[in-house]
Amino acid sequence: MNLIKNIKANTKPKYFTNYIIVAVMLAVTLTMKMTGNLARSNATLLAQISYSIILAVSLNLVVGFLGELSLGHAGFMCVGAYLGCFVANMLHEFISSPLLVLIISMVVGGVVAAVFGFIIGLPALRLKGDYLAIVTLAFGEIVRTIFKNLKAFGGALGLDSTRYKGNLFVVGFVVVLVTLFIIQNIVRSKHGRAITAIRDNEIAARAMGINVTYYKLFVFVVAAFFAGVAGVIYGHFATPVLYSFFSYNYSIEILVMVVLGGMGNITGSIIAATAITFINFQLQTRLSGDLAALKFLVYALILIVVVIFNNAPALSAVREKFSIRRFLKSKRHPSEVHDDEAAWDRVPTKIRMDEVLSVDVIVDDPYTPDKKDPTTKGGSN
Amino acid sequence: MAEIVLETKDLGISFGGLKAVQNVNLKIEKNQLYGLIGPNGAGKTTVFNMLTGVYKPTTGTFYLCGEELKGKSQEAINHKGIARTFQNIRLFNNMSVIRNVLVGLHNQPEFKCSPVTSMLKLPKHYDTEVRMRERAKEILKIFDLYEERNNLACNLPYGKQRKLEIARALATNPKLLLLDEPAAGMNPNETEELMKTVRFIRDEFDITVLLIEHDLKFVSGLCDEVTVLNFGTALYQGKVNDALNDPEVVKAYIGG
Amino acid sequence: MTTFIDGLSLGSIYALIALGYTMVYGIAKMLNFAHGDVIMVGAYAIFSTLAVTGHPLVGVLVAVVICTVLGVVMEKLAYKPLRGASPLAVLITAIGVSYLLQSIAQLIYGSKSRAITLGNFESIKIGSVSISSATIITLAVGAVIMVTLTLFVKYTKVGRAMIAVSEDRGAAALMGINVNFIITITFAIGCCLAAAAGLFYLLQIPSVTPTLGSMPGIKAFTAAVIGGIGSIPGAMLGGILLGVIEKICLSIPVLAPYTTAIEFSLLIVILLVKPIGLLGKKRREKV
Amino acid sequence: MKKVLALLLVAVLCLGCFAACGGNGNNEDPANKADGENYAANNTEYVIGCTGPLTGDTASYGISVQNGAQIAIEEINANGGLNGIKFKFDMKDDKATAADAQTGYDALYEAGMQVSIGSVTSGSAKAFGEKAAEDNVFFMTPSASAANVIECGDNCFRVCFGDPDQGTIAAEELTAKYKNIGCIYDSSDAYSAGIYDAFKAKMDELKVEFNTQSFDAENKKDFSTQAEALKDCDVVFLPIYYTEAGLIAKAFAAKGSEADIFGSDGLDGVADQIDETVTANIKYITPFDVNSEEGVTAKFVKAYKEKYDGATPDQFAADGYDAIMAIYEAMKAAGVNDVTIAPSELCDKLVAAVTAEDFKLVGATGEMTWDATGACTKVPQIVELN
Repeated sequence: MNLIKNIKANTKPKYFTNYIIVAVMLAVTLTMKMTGNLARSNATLLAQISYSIILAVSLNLVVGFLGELSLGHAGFMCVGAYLGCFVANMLHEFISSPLLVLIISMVVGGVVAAVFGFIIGLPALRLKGDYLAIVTLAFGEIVRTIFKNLKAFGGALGLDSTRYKGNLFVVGFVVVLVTLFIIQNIVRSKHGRAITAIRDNEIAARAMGINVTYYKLFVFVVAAFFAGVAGVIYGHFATPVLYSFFSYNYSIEILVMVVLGGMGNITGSIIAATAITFINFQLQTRLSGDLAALKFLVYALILIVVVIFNNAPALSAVREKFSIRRFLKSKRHPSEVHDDEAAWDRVPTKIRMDEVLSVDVIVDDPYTPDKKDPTTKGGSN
Repeated sequence: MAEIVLETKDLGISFGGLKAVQNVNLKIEKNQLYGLIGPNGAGKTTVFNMLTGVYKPTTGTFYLCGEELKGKSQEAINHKGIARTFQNIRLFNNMSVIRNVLVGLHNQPEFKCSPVTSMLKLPKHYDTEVRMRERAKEILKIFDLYEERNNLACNLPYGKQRKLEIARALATNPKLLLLDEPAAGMNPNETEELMKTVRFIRDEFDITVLLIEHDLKFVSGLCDEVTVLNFGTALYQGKVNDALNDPEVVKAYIGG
Repeated sequence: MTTFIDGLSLGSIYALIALGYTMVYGIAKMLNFAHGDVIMVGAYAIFSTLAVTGHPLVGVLVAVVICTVLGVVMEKLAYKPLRGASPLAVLITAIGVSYLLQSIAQLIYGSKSRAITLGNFESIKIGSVSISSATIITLAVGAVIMVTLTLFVKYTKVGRAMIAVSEDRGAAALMGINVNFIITITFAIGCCLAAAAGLFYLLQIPSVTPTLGSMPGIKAFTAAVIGGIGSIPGAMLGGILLGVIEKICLSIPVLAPYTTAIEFSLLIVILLVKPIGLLGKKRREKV
Repeated sequence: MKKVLALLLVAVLCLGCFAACGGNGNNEDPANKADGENYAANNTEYVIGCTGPLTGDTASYGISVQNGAQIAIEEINANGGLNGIKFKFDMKDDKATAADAQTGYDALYEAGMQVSIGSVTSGSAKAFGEKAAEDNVFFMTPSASAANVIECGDNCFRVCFGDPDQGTIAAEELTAKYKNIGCIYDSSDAYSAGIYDAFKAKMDELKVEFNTQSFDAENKKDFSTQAEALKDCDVVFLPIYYTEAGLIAKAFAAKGSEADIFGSDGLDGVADQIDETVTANIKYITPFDVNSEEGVTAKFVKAYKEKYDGATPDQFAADGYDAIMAIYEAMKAAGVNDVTIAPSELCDKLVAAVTAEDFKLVGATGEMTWDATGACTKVPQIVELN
C-alpha cells in the first residue's frame, strides 16, 4: 500500500510521454505490418530510426545531462557492431533462434562497448570541453583504424554479419523502450540529480560529496553500452559491418540529433533522431541519379536554417510567438504545478568554449558581486 | 573543555614557491561560531580550500574531531563532515531549488539506493525518493524557501541564493560548516536576518560554524572568537572584541 | 632524413590550417569545422584559374581573395546570427556549412578527382638527400607566413585588439574595440591561411576532389589541440610534430596501416599528460 | 522553450511520413502491396536499378557507372528498346555503405525495379546482393569485384574480373619479367586488399620476395613516403584505382625513380591523371582499352565523349555500359516480352539465358561469357602507356 502511495508521489503523467510516443509508433507500424500495409522500405526506415533513437538518447545522457561533449559515439557503436556480430556469427552454429542470437549478441556488444566506455571515461576525468571532445573523436577514429586492419574481423572487406530476417524494427523498438526505461529512470533518480549537478557546477557537486569520478565513469559506461547495442542492431540490419560507416561524421550526426532535439531533452532526442533519419532516408531514396549530389546541399541547408532559427538571439521574439510550450503553459492553473517542475533542458554552459579549463561558469547572474577577495590564487594575483 | 571539532596544525600551502598561507593553527570547539577575517588577499579562502580538499596543504595538517583529513578528496572530506558555501555562489543553476537540496542529501546513509535499484525502479527507489523529498522540504521550510522550491535556482534573488547554498550544505549533515562571505552583497536587513539564521542553524543542527567575512560588525555580532589573517599568516587569535583593539590588526585593516 | 623533411613539409601544411583553427577558436570561441573545406575551395579556385589563365601565381592570388571573401561571408551569414547562442549550436552550423561547401563543389566540379600541374619542381640534392623544390617552397613560405602572423598579432593595433578580444570579449568591447569587426578580420585571416594551405596541399598532392579538406581539417584540429588550442606557436609546433610523426609512421611498413591510430593515440597521451596541450595557456578556476 | 516550432514541424513531418506510408500502401497505388506482390505490375518501361556512391569520397566510381549505364540505356532506347519497350535506369546513392545500399534496394524494389546491375562497390554490393537473393532479383554488378559478392546467390553475376584472378595474373606476369618487385596497395579498400591478398599468396607460392607499402583512405593523397621506400625497385605493382595511381606515378617521378608501374584494371584512366613529369613505363591489366579504335569499345568511347563534354570514360563507365548491355542481350535471348514481368520470374529466365553455353556479349570491355558461379570470363589484355 505504502509502495503504491510512494509510486504515486513520484510519478507524473509526463514521465510516460516518451514511452507512449515510442509505443504508439511501434503499435501503429506493427498493425500496418500485420495487415500487410507496411511497405518494406518503411520497415527498413523504422529499423534505422530505432537504432538512431538509441544512439541519440544515450548520447544525450553524456552531452545533455553530464555536460561533456563527446564526438566518439560512433566509435562505441563500432565496437559493439563488430564484437556483437562476431559473436553472433559464432552463435548461429549452436543456437537456431535468430532472435535469441540477436539478444545475446546485443548484450555482448553492449558490454564490450561499455568496457571501452570505461576506458574513454578515464580521460574524461581529467579533460574538459573541447579537449575531451577531440579525445573522444580520436578514440572513434582509433577504433575504426584498428578494426580496418584486423584480419579476424574481415579487414577492409568488413565483417560479414548475418542479417536478421524477421522484423528487425520490432526488436529495435523494444530495445528503444528498454533504453528509455533505464536511461529515464537514471535521470529521474538521485543519481540523475547527481549527474546534472556535476553538469551545472562540478566544484559545488564535489563539495556536496558527490563522487564525480564514479558518476562520470558511470555515465560513459551506460552511454557506451547502449551505443554498442545500437551497433549490434545496425550489424543485423546491414551486412557487412564496415569500418567506414563509423567515422566521426556519423558521431557528429548523432550529436546533431541531440542538439536539435534539445540537450537534456529526451523527447526531443527521440523526435530529432526520427526526423533526421527520416529526412536522410527521403533524400536518399527520392533523389536518384544526378540529383543525389543535391542531397547534402538540402541537408546542410535544413541544418543551418533550423539551428539558426532555434538559437539565434535575434530571433527569440519570433520563437516566443510560436512557442507551443507557452501555449500549453498558459492553460495551466498555477496551483497545478507539480513538485520539481523546473526544466532539465535549460542546459547552459558547461561546454563553454572560452573557459576550456574552467569547471563552470555562472551565467545569467546579475547579482554576483564584484570579486572582493582574490585569495584563491593563494594570495597572489 | 568542550570537544575540539576542528584543529589545524601549522597548516600552510605554497604555489610555486610563493607561500600563500603558512602556520595557521586553529582550534575550534563544538558549537562555536568562529570567524576568519583579514584584508583582501590574506589567504582566507585558501584556508577553506585546504580544509575542503580543493587544495592539498603543502605543510601541516588538520583534524576533524580528532581524525586527520589531510590529503583526502573533496568528496571524502564532505563525507567526514565538512560542508561549505562559496564566495561567488555556486548553486546548480539549472536545477530547481528543491533539487539543489536533494543533491546535498545524496550521500546520507539513510537515503542509500544503488544505481541498479534506481534503473529498475525497485520499491526501494520510490521509498528513498519520497523520504528524501520530505527531508528536503523540511530543510527548505527552515530557510523559508519552501514556496520557491520549484523555481530554478538561478531565478532566486541574491539573498535567497545565499540561503539556499547554506541549506544545501546543511543537507549533507556536516559537523563543521564553512561559510565563505555569507553576508557579501546583502543589505543591513538581510545581514541581520542572516545572523539570526546562522545562530539558529547552529542550535538546530548542532553544528560548528567557521566563517569568512569582511563585515566586522557581522563578525563581532556573531562570533565568539576570530583569527585574523594577513599575508597568509595568523596575525591575531582570540576573542573578537579584543581583536578590534589590537594595533597589528588595525594596521593591517586600515593600513599605514 | 628525407622522411623527416617530407614530414616537415606536411607538418607546415597542417600548421597553416591549425593556425586558422586556433585563431578563430581563440577569438570567436568556436570550432570552425568548415575550415578544412575552405582549403578545398582554395584548391578549386587555383585549379580553375589555372585552367583559364594557365598561370599559377594568378591562381594563388584569386584563391586568397576568394577564400577571404568566403570566410567573411560565412561568418556574416552562418555564425554571426548565433553570437551569444550555445557554442554547440555554432558547432552544428559549422558542420552544416562544411556539408554545404562540399556539395556545392561536387555540383560544380563533379566528384571525380582532377589532376593539376602547378609547374615542374626539380629535386635538389644536398648530400645524399634529395628534396623536391616544392617542399622547399612550402617550408620557406610557411615559415614566412608564420613569422609574419606572429609579428602581426604582437605589434599591430588590430593584432593586439585580437589578443584583447580573445582574453575577454566583454572587457575588450568596453575598451572601445569593435568586437564584430575583429571577429570578421580573424575569419578573413584564417581563411586566407587556408588558401595558402590549399596551395601547399596542391604542391604536394596535385589533385583536387570535393572532400579533400576534411581529413587535413581534422588532422589540423588535432595539431591545434596538441599544441594547445588558442595558442599560435602551439599550432605551429603541433602541426609540425604531427606531420613528422605521420611521415615516420608511414615509412615503417608495420606501422603504416595504423598511422591514423598512432597519431590520435599520441594526441590522447599528450592530453593526459598535459591536459591543455603543449603550449596551452593554463587558466585557473576561482573557487 | 526555444525549439518549439522546429519540433512541431518535425513532428508533423513524421506523422506525415507514416500517414503517407500507410496511404501509399492502401489507396494510391494498388500494386504497392505487401511483400511477395509484383511491384512491377504498372511498369511501362523495363526498370533497371542500381545503387552506388554518388556523394562522398568514392562518388566518382558511382557516377562513372551511372554515366556508362546511361549511354547503354540511350543506345538501347534509340534502337527501339526490346520489342518496342523502352528501358529506364534508376540509381540511388548509397555512399558506399551497406545500410544505404539496403534502403536503396528497398526503394528501388518498391518503385518497380525488375532487374538490377546491383551495387558499385563491394561492401554495399554484398548487402544489395543478399537482399536481391532473397527476392530472386537478377543482379549483374559492373564493378563489385570482391569474391563474396557473387556468392550471395545464384542470381548474382558480375562484369568485371574477380579480385583474386588479377592478383594471380599479376604475380605470374611480374615474376617472369622483373627481379626487384615492389607493391603499394590500399589497406582500407576491399578491391585493393582483395587483389593484394591473392598477389601475395601467389608470390609466396612462387617463393619470390617483394617489398610492400600500403596506405589507407585517410592518407590517400600523399605518397612521398611510399615512393621513397620503393624508388629503387624495377617495377611497382599497384592494385589500386587510377586517381591514387596517378599520384603515385608523380611521387615516383619526383623521387627520380625509374621503376616501371604495373597495375590492375583500376588503373584504367590513369592517363588523365599524370603529366609530362612522369616518364615511367606504365602497364596495366585491363579488358577495356580506351584508345581502341574499333568495335564496341570505340563506339562507346565516342558516345561517352559526346554526351559528357569530352570526358574520357574509365573502366567503371565501361563496366556500367556492359552490365546494362549484358542484361539487354540476356533479355533478348530469353525472349522476354512482358513489360510487367515480375522480377523473380525475369530472374529465372535471365539466369538461364546468361549461363547458356552459346551466350556471349561483345561489350566495351571485350568479349565475355558467364558460368553458373556468376563469374565472368573475359580475356585480360595488358595495355601499355607511354
